[in-house]
Amino acid sequence: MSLLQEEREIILSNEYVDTFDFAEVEEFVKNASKDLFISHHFKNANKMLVQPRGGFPTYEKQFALYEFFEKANVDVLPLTIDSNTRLNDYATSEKMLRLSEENDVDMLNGYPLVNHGYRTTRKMITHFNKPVSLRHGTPDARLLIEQAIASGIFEIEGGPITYLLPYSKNFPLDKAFLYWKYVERVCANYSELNEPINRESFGPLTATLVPPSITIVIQLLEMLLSLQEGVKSFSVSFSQQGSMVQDIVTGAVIKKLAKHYAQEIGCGDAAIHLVYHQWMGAFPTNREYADQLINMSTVIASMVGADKIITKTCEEAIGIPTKEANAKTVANTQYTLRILNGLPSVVDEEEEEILTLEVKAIMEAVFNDSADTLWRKVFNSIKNGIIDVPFSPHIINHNEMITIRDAGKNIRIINRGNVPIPERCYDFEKSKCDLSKDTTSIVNDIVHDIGIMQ
Amino acid sequence: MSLLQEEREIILSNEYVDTFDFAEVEEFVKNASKDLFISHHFKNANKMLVQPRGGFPTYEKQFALYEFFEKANVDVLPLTIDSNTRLNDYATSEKMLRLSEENDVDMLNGYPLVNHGYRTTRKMITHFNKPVSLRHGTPDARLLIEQAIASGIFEIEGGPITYLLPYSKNFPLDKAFLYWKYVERVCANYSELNEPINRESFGPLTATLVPPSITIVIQLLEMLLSLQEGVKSFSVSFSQQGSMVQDIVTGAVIKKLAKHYAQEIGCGDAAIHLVYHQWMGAFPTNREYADQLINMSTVIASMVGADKIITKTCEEAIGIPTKEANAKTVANTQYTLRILNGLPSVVDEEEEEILTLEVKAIMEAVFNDSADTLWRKVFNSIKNGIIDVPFSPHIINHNEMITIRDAGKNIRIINRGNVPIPERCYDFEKSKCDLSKDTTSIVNDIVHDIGIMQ
Amino acid sequence: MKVVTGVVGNDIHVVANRLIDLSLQARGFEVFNLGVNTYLEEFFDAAVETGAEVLLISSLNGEAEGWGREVKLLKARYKNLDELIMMIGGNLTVGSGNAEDIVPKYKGYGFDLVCHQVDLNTGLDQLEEFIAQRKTQ
Amino acid sequence: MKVVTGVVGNDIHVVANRLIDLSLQARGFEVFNLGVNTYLEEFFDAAVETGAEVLLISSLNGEAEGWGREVKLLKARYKNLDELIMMIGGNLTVGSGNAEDIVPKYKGYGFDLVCHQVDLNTGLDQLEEFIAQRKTQ
Ligand code: B12
Ligand code: B12
Repeated sequence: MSLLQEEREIILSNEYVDTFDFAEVEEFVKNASKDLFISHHFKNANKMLVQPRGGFPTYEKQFALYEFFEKANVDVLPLTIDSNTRLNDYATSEKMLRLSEENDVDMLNGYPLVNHGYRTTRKMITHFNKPVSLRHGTPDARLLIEQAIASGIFEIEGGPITYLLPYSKNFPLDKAFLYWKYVERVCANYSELNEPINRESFGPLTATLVPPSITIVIQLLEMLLSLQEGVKSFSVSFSQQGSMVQDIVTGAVIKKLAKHYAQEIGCGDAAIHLVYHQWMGAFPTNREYADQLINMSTVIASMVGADKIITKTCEEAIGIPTKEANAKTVANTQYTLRILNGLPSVVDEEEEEILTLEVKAIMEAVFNDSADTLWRKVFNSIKNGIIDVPFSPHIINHNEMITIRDAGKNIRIINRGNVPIPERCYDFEKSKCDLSKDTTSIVNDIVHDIGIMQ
Repeated sequence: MSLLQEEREIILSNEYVDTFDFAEVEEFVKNASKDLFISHHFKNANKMLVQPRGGFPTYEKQFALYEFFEKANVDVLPLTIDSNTRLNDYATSEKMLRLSEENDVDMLNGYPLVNHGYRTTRKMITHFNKPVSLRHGTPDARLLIEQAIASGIFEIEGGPITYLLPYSKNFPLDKAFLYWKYVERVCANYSELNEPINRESFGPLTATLVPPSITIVIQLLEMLLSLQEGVKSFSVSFSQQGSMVQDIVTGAVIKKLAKHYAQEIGCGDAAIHLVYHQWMGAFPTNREYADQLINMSTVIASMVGADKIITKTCEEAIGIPTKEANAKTVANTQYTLRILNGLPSVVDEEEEEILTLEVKAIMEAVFNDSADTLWRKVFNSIKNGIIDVPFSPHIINHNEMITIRDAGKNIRIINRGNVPIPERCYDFEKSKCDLSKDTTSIVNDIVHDIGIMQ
Repeated sequence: MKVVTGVVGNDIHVVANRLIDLSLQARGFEVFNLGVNTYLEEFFDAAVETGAEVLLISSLNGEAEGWGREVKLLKARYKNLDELIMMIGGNLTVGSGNAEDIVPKYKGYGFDLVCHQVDLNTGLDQLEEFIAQRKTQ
Repeated sequence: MKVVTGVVGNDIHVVANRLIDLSLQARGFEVFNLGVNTYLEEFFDAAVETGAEVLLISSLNGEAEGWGREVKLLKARYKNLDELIMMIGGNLTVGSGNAEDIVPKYKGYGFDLVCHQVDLNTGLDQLEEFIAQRKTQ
């Protein structure tokens, strides 16, 4: 028995899992409908796929949500996991699930997949026969993704950097890298049986003034860590940044460099997709305005040429969205994609060149780290601030980089900290901003820049 | 006394006008607040001005509508005139106004300005102290615009071509040209007293598959007819066409050529503005979808770089909009303009060149007509099909041009009729379409192309 | 086969009218299109003058409601119109209404085919079927 | 002047916390920022260790409601914290609530300054005023 298989058996002999039948699951994946694989849809669809967010504790409520989404003509269904499961606290999620079922109140903020188990969940997934994307935020997702794939969920979101730096204060990063290595390998193995399992990185990060260079570097690194383990279908992503042209440039550079670096490590055969998140930062409380913002995000996603769009709802600033509001966004987004035609192709050569130089310089610095494996190089680069994510709550993050918006609302780096932004690029970034202001004015500008959509 | 003044006195000694005090009106215009002049706002605003549509029969309802618009942060107020007034049937509008006032039901589809009179209307206009735009559709608007300017309405929409070819079956075109000549001259004279009165042409025409070359030619001709009479501030306009890139190209060409032709006739000193109408064709009945379409129109207007946008409401396909729905669009449009940043500058050189060649060829053919005055040349050009407006109901219109949409939803000319589209351009237009289809398929395509936003 | 068509009343919405013209021609009809803003007498006069076998009226703002009642009376004044196939379509009521109420009402006015908010092609398919049936009778 | 700040409970929304840090520094304070996900004891420990004169707590998901009641009890266990200026701000209730109810409640918990959904700069202006008043007393 391989080492991986041994590890799998240990993980799956968990008291909350009733006998995981490896052979049966393998058979299921082998014969699963192609429609369940988003990788298959990416290959064959000639439109941007639309995916909302959403998870409820009980099977019934999740089923009802999916019915709403189906009526709204959804392309990809979400399965958002509750926060106890995310922290591997299956006992609490079990208890809360029972309470939710008995009292008809939602005691969990997502679907407790491990407690429901794959046999139950698979019924729902195969019933709708649409691709499902697993949204969690779990550093140790080993048990969770086994259950997910066994249920027919063939897209797994997350990664050791993107699910940690924005979501945690002190979970050990090295542990996260190892847990995710397991996830990649399991996905890679299952990918050989049918269409590939798709992995997706979480590009929005903290959704707060993250400059495109940092976003892209992290997307590329999570992609490389995944492809290295044999994954054959991967989505890089980012969220609306506040300037249409910066989004377009970011899309162009990430597509170009993803292909480039995949080829560099001999994985040019993997399929790479681009996912765009509707605005992930602070939302307006006015629902009408929120709807405008959402529609505008869709238009920009089309300009960017994304393969999939992940939607928000008009209730974002208010609380967990109702299924009605959630389905409404899906229908509206599909309509917008349908009527938006004659898109111009936009190229901003100077911005593309600057951004490409920045990303390549940071990537080079990561590769030049003296550690022996890529994940250790990345780990060290985060520790020493070569990678620095603005507004990350994690203690390992450097927090020295400072960014603000220029007149066109592009995010610009005015203090690079330890990130090796090349001199020429750094000068360019700073030249776009008014740096003569005093600190108080700059802080006021940052506050304003975070709230630009309000 | 000048001939014009004689004509004015005759027109204003109408039984429905109680003593028009020429001297008092002149004094009023001379001292009117700059804020009432849209020409002043065009000069000083650094944003796109937002203007809705709307007119109700009674003073009270119109006032209430304006209050709603004011709360929604409107830039330009509309005054839409009822259809009896448009046909100079002041007796009926008088009767219906009384009935509306007595029974609290709207018996008119707009504001009967002549019956209310300028003394009353001026109170409302000066109370809100915002620029007002007169929307009517009247072939003989002589009495109406005198009352409008006397009321403080310093923008007059329409023109002899754009208010006739889409709106009438058989009103004599030559009469319309002469009536509008009067309008231009009155506007020009008043323009000398304070800020200029702005004239605006109605670019949407029939809002149905009108190719940009025809729209632009008509805009330029109405502009020239107006500037010739001394008007110093003019807005050319067009409505969303269905392809983002075609809108952007249309905007670029119309701006460039308006300047060019204004200079050609020695009117380079006149201020020329660009107005964009949100989608004017068949609307979706679904209100949510209509809102998406409206938002997208605003984004495209920004890409086009319009100076003013004229809005629709989510109730367009249903009926005359409520003031709530109308004000909602204004607030949403202002929000969208505020949060839409980092616009790329888009240029499509090939499309621009083709469109410019087409417009110049048609303009040249008009100028080459043997008649002695421009209005007679234009009149003849419409009669003989050098200008041909698809889907015009007017009997004088040739109706030989056939247009369909290509894959990018650009409107293309597949039968030029008598319009002198240069060979090279005609080949280009046709090369974009699949002309191998049989007539039935092409008709089906046209039906589909008209309904693309549904 | 000859068809007279047009939009009834003060309605100037011409788009549907143009499409009907094109579609009828594509289906091989000989079309006499009176356009928008056409009064009922004008329709019947044209039918007589051209010897048309079909009269196809559109109304888009619901004005037809006002004209409908007069159809039978007026038609009776003309000779030789007994065989004329009478069809009406578009939006046949002011505001919103449903086909169940509207169709019988217009049939009562003397129309053979009534298409309230029916897609053009569906409507013309119905017309061709109706003609075929007449012929076999 | 030394300030200890941070986000209370299991809340990881850090944006406001960073802005507070920057703003306090810009106003000349010496800042000890404990970040997100910080428990009440940690706040008091830090105040003692640093000798801070101000403790400024944020809560963004309303969790503070849960911790509020324990403040007085816990603070009493520490010596030398009587002069500590206690301030709290952010979104101080789960779901929505209004300041009239919330402010007195938190004052009862022992906070000197309570800023429910108050803009950061306005809140810090209040803090500086409060400090100035203390000094003149
Ligand atoms: C384009 C348009 C215009 C253009 C018209 C250009 C022209 N000459 O045709 C312009 C801008 C000039 C215009 C002007 C006006 N319009 Co207009 N216009 C529209 C709009 C946006 C689309 C209409 C259209 O072309 N639809 C596309 C065609 C293909 O669809 P259709 O007409 O519905 O026809 C289909 C079916 O009905 C069917 N059909 C039709 N006939 C028949 C017959 C048979 C036998 C069959 C089987 C089927 C069939 O086939 C067609 C294809 O499926 C509508 C709103 C909307 N629907 O979104 C308003 C609308 C119709 N207009 C309206 C109004 C009020 C006006 C004005 C009075 C506005 C003003 N204040 O200036 C003027 C004057 C009009 C007049 N005197 O009649 C109102 C009518 C309100 C009402 N029902 O009471 C509407 C609903 C807009 C609104 N919400 O205010 N308009
Ligand atoms: C950005 C964001 C994120 C980012 C956070 C990155 C990070 N680490 O900070 C990411 C994407 C990672 C994220 C994750 C999650 N989030 Co979140 N997130 C948001 C979002 C969109 C904006 C928050 C923000 O940054 N606002 C900008 C800052 C500047 O404003 P502020 O925080 O309100 O602070 C202002 C004031 O409160 C004041 N202030 C604050 N403290 C103090 C103190 C004093 C003394 C004073 C005077 C003033 C003051 O000053 C600030 C400036 O004016 C909100 C929704 C929204 N508001 O639009 C949701 C939201 C807060 N998140 C939510 C949720 C549920 C989550 C998740 C659980 C989602 C999930 N299922 O994955 C996770 C995990 C969170 C956790 N464990 O806590 C919910 C909370 C629902 C609720 N209230 O019950 C919201 C409302 C979204 C929603 N509708 O679902 N999120």
